[in-house]
Amino acid sequence: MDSPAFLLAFLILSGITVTSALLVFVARNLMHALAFLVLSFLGMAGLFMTLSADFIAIAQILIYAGSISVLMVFAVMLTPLASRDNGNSLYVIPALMGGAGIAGLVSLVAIETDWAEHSGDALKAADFERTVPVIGDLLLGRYVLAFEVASVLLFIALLGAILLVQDRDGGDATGEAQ
Amino acid sequence: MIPEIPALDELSVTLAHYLLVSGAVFGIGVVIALAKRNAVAVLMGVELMLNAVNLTILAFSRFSSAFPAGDAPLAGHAFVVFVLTVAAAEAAVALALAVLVYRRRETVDLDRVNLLRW
Amino acid sequence: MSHLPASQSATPMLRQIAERPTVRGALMRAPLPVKVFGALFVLGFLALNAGIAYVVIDGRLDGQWYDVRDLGVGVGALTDWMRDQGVPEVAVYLTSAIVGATGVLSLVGVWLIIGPWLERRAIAKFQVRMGPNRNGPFGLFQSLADAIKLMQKEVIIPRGADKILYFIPPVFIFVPALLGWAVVPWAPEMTYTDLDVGVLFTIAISSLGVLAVFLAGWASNNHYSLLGAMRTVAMMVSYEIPISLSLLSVAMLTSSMRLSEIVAWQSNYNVWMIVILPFAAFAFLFSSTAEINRTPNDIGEAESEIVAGFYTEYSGMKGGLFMAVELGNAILVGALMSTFFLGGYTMFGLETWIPGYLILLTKIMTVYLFFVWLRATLPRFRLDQLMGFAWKFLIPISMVQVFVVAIQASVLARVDAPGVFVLGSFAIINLSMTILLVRLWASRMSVSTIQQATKPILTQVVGGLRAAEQIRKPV
Amino acid sequence: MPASTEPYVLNIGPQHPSTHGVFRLRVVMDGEVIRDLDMIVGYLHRSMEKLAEERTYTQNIPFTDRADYLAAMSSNLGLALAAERLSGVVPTERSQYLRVIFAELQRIASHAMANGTLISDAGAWQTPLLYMFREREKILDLFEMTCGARLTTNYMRIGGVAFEPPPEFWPALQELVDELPERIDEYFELLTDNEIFLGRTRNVGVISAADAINGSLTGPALRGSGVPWDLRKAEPYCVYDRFNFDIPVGTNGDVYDRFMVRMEETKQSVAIIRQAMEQIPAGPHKNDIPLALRPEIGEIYSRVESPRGEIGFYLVSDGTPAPYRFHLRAPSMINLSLLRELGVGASLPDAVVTLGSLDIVVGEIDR
Repeated sequence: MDSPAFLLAFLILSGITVTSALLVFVARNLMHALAFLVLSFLGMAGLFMTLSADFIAIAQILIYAGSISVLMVFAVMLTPLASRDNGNSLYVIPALMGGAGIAGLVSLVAIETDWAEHSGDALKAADFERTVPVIGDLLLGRYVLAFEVASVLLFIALLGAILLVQDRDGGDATGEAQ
Repeated sequence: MIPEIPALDELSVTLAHYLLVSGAVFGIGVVIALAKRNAVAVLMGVELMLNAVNLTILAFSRFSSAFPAGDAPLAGHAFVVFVLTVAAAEAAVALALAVLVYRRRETVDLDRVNLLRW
Repeated sequence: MSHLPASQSATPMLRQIAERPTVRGALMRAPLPVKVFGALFVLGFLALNAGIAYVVIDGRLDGQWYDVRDLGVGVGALTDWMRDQGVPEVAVYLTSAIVGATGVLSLVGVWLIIGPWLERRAIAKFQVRMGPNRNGPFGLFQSLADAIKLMQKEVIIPRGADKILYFIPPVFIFVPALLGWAVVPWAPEMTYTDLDVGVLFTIAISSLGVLAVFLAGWASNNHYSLLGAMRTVAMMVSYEIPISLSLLSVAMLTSSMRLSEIVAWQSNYNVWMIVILPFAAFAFLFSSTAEINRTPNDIGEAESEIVAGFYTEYSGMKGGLFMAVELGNAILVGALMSTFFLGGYTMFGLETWIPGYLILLTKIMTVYLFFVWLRATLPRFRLDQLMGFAWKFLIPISMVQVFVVAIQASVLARVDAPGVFVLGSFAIINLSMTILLVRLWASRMSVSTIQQATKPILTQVVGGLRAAEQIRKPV
Repeated sequence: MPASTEPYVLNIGPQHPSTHGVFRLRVVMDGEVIRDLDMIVGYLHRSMEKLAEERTYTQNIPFTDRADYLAAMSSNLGLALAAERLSGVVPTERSQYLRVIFAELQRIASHAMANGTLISDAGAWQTPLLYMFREREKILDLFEMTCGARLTTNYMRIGGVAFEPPPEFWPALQELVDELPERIDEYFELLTDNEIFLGRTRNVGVISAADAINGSLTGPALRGSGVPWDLRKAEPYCVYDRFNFDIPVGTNGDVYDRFMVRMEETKQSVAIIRQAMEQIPAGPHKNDIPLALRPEIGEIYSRVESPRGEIGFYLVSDGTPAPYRFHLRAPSMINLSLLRELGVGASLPDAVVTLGSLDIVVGEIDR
């Protein structure tokens, strides 16, 4: 845990994540923003890896970097060139203040709180060796209802997306509905 | 307020570090979601916020000894799976909406989509 | 004209071909000492191999660091030795990591030299020509020469291209091609990282390439590139589903997502997964050709339609990187195909005699040569045909298969010691189900009615429209 | 509300793998579908017809090599026949047979090229093309034996042919004729039942018989649509009326039919060559005609069946050794004129395959 390699990994990954998240905001071009967003997602997946959450990290790559970004690419492509800027609206100052406030608040809490009583390594050896069976048991055992509801939600979202972008005037509905 | 920086070999990554990263990403996500005009960019901000939340949950799940070991040890992971699912669903619907808005209004600029009904 | 006999060649080009130097001819003309030395060398090589084989079969080097069958044992011995010397744990960890990473990287690197040569020679044999034979022995240095040539080429940035995004894709597309090797088991204990979620990892890694392809097409500011990118993205997104479904079947049956356990399962029951899940294997192979842009699904870079597809504008080594990734992906798919469906590094007990990685390498080569064969033989599909095939054919049948396999997996979990009877019945059920569904689907989709091969009518009639109608009438 | 996609312009060619030369298509596309299509020719224009007015009839024969460079023999034959008809020269009996043999060999070579490139356009990675080149090479070797050139043969002369074939020609030709039918069967095996090839070519680029006639198509493009029109039968030149052969005719008019008609014509050509080899008489291969042939004042339109269709020569003589007017009716040019009707509304791969099936030679189009 405290090996320099781990520390280095944490520093690099968090640096990548935060910097590219910042660049998503700064970039003028929506496609550049998208590229940086993917980089941020990948850095986040690396951070998940450092938390011994390999299943979640890979799911993160699969869902965020693989699917949602492609979906966004398609959405960007379906809009014309003029709409591909990444400009800010009038609310940029309040938004910056709000964002800084939230980040500051979280940081304050994170730094000020004494996490010692909540940061034991009790679970480390026992449960993080093989996470997948444990997660599988949880999803199909204790949280099976939520699991089913989530699947229904996904299905409805899929149908809704298809129905939303479908041409009601008899055209074809290819392309955008993934 | 800021603790002094210890030497490299003494430094260990703790819950607070993860929470700091998470807070930073969440804040940036908030700024993007509030400040951007493009609907897709707003969605990017929302996804960043969700990512930050996932990181928080996983960090707590990793470090916390608040749960007794026998009782749902990886509940945080299961929770993140649900968050991922919802994020995927949300992205699909939101992007479909963005495309629809563009088709109807020829713009994805949220400032100019100011009619409740179009 | 010279008056040569008819059997000999009468034209300069044919004579040149007939008189070209051959290996056999060169051997025959060699002086006697060279021949003797060569014979002794070959005999010594054979004797050495026989000796090694004897030691291997004898079993006296099992688990020793010099066990010729397993590099993993050697690396393990090295790290143990380092620990004994009191080297810090970090250095030991880094050493083994670097050794593994070097192995993976050099595998891909060496392949990029051998692969193009192999493919070109094989295709040349298919196409009744010679293939590269000028640079080095048998033209082996041809790919090296190509690489040097590509590196010397000017890197052109098209006008109006997105300067930042134009440079990212050639590098970014290389990452999945290398990362995919991380989970492939080469022998027992010989995996770079034996992830618990290896199957998921391969799927996730393969989905990363989509974005690089898209960015390459978009940033080039070229309609050919964009068209190729859109085609490739549409195809990759569609074909990821059959891949996931077929791998899901494998994972359910073996009740593990760890690649080494999948191989161990196949070795344990002495059966290849392709026998039990023929349709999944087919779906995986076909979809993989779509994922990695190889014939018959190479519509993303269909050279007769859109020049080079998404990397039309990339010159020099940047274009070379895309081609290299294509090759690297081909053997990666070969490795995954062998691991999931062809028994991986095991070969019905042969792996106790010869190294597992050699077995895996042989299987990879077989799959790769199969790809080459396909490339040399088949025309290309059209985009709508491919998409239709994925959505209307592969995905529904794969889903049915997943349901059937779920039942079989639960049966397998309840049977005490599943033998040849249980697995054989699974294989028969799956095969018959596949055939049934394919036939049903073919008749429902009426795919075969529009595509009948008709021969032309032979006629002696000559004329215009009236004659045309007269000819067609009896048909 | 329709999905708002913007049409964009794609320049296919002049440097493009599937345009078979320097030919340019300016395509307006909407996604994968072609909305508009312009054919832009002229990149290979050499002012051949004007240059021909300064040269004698015999000196013009090399120009015809460069016109249809994949079927030089047929073009040579066309000009030689036209000049003979204009001037009244009668070629020798043996040369008539030699002309038939070489024209049919050229037809096989040209069809091999056409079908091979068509399959390459459909995406097969050149294997069928190179298979077909195997036989084409042998035919070109025969040409090289006889007249020293492989591509630009310059073989036909007014009143005969340029050279008598060397002694080793006849056994080599016999060998080729013997093995060709089984080679053709091999192609049939490789391609005709291939599901992908059928899917790519069946019902693609369909030309109805009426459209083909109205578009004044000739050659395999016309016969693929079901119209049995072959100049070798309709108005036999040389000695084609002495041979027994069939006209293959397609049923559907699609790319596949044009492909199959070419394949079948190859078989018929082999049959013709066989009969010509049996019937060929001895005798001189060439008449002695004056070097500067001066035809009487008059005009002639003479046509022969080239592999691509009717290649016609319109010659006007003003009594001087050079033609007053020299015009070449290029079959590729006229066959190509239908591409716009076929391409608009089709997808890009279909248009590429259709262009391949029309079998254009840009040297002939641009002249």
